[in-house]
Amino acid sequence: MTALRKPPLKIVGSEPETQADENQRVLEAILFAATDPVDEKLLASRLPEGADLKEELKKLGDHYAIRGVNLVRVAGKWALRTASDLGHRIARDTPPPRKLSRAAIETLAIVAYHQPVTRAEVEEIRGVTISKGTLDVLIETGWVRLRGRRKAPGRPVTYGTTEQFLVHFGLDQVEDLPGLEELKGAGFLDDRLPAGFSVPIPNDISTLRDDEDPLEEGDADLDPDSTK
Amino acid sequence: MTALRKPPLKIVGSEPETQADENQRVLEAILFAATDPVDEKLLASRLPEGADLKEELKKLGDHYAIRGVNLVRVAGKWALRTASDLGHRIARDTPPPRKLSRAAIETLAIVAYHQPVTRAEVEEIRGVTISKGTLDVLIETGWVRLRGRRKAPGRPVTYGTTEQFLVHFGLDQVEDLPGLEELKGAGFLDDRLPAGFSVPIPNDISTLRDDEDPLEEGDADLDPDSTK
Amino acid sequence: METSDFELPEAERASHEPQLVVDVTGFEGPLDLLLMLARTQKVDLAKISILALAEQYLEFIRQARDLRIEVAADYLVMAAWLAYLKSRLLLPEAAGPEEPSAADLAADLAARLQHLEAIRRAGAGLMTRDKLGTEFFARGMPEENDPLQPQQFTATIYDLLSAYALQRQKKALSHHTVQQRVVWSLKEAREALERLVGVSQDWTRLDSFLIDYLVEPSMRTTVLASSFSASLEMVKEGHLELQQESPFAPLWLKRRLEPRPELQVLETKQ
Repeated sequence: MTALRKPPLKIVGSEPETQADENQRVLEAILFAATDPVDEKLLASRLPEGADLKEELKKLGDHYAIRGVNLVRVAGKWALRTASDLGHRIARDTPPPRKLSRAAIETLAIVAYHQPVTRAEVEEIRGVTISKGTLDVLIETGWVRLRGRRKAPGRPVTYGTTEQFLVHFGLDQVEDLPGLEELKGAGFLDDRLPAGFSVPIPNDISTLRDDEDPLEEGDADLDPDSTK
Repeated sequence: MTALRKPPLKIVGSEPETQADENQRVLEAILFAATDPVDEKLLASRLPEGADLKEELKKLGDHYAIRGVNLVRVAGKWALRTASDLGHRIARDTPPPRKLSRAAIETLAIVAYHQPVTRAEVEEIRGVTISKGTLDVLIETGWVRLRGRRKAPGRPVTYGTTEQFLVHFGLDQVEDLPGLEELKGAGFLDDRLPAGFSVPIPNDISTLRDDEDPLEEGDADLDPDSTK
Repeated sequence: METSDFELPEAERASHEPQLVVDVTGFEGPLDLLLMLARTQKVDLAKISILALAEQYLEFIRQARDLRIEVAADYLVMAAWLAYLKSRLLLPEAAGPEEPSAADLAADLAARLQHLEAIRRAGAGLMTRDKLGTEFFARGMPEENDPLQPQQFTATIYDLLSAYALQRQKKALSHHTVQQRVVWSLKEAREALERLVGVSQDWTRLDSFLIDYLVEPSMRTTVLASSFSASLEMVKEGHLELQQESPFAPLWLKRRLEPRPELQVLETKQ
């Protein structure tokens, strides 16, 4: 049917007879796709020589001023943003933040203290197996990340905590997690513990340890978030 | 909470006397703010009761059809995307996407056009055994997923495509796959149809077919996504 | 770009050379090689001469072997099959109702080649589509009012610390090993006991009943524990009598011929 066009995206709307002005189209496409506000130098470089960027931006601003998306200037650069009066109309009906399941919080705690740690090691420490879903949820929270792969048979993935973890739990650094004595002092641990019981000093530095290999290409996809 | 990061936005453009239609503004703001395609249920929930969503979307589509950003239908949902004729003018600083091997492209095509399909069926069509890596790569891209198990000796896993597959290739539904008519016309799509299926089209709906069983616990481990 | 990937560069390069191709490794299996050879006939695949194709293929394999190139087994299997097909195509068809005719076999092969070709075209069509992130783009900048924002999670540092302390403590104070052990389930033990007790009318030591199961030393504990529990259960139900002379002395078992309903009543009353 639309043999000329490359395999078409299903564009909705009547087949237009003419397109809008090319410079306007280019500018809005760039501003739409940009991940950050765009400076005028870059915008100018995408327009034909001699184009009046200021004039084009003003025209684009006028076009969008009445719409649900506006052209704005941020820090001397340009961006398209949703109109600020619509924020409440469009935002997600934020469901109350979800509480983590007990299994998830227990696993998170072990990852925090024992990182870098593999799934099998978490299970060893917990004394129970953990489901794949538990680690998935923790990665979804943004608090746990895949660090690397352990140099061991099966090359299991190692997990550690993220900066977001520190932010959420109000820690300056992961080493600030209380140690054995502090946990005892705060009443989290009692005195019946066997000799030799220890609590590791956590460490979340990004540098891989000697027994870790970097993640492989494609490992990023282990992260359920990255596949979006 | 966002007190810090919200400098007043300097909206550019002449002070408009009136705003565009409110429903249009809301719809475009939602579609703009959402990075992934939005389903009609969510869109409808943001419009006043009694609003004609189809009509509003058509109107929005008309508005955008001539612009550098278009309203498109992907995976049965709605999204704003830059006009594809402008791709080369936008060029974001993203690394070029990983190129698929010929084996992977062929396997992807077979999965897409023949889904749900087992590995043995892919091999039969290609006339060669496929390495485990080939399906892994496709699952890693997020385009192929494990659907279920075929009710047949050995209960082989069936594969199909994902919503991400549709989103990536800008397809509204698998029935829109290019060249589908040719395959259908040549009778290549109905050779493996179980009795009772008269419509030889690929099918990526999540509901299992009559000849499929659900995946079992532990099948997730077949998936390289699983964090062993 | 993907098209060139699809267009079989190796095969094309090869087909320009007078000395037929030798690089068998450039092909994705015999069907791929056949398809490349079929293209040299320059006709619609539907009208291809399977006989000519079989000859081309066999010639290709012969040359590869002359050059002492190792030809993978599946190529040889295809060669053998094509040699067979060729002979049948050349000979007058003997009327054998059980076997598909040579013409049918040839038609099947032609159909497979067409199918592969169609899938390749479809795959190439797919890859030349406009794609997200190359020809068209989604919104790049995250918006705080994204209606599809991911779920937020919550947990307190107190939750975290108590969860950690609790499970470490629990583990330290128990002698639980996670290591997978072979366990003799109660059900298995009971079935074995029922079977074995049925054989003997006399008092027998529990461990001698189980001797057959004790071959694996690591199983010893679990077999004993499960059998003991199962025997208690069976005593309770009145199928078995159990005796022990002193603590740690061997346990003696004997089948009870009549069930003891009165004991069951007593037990359930408790």
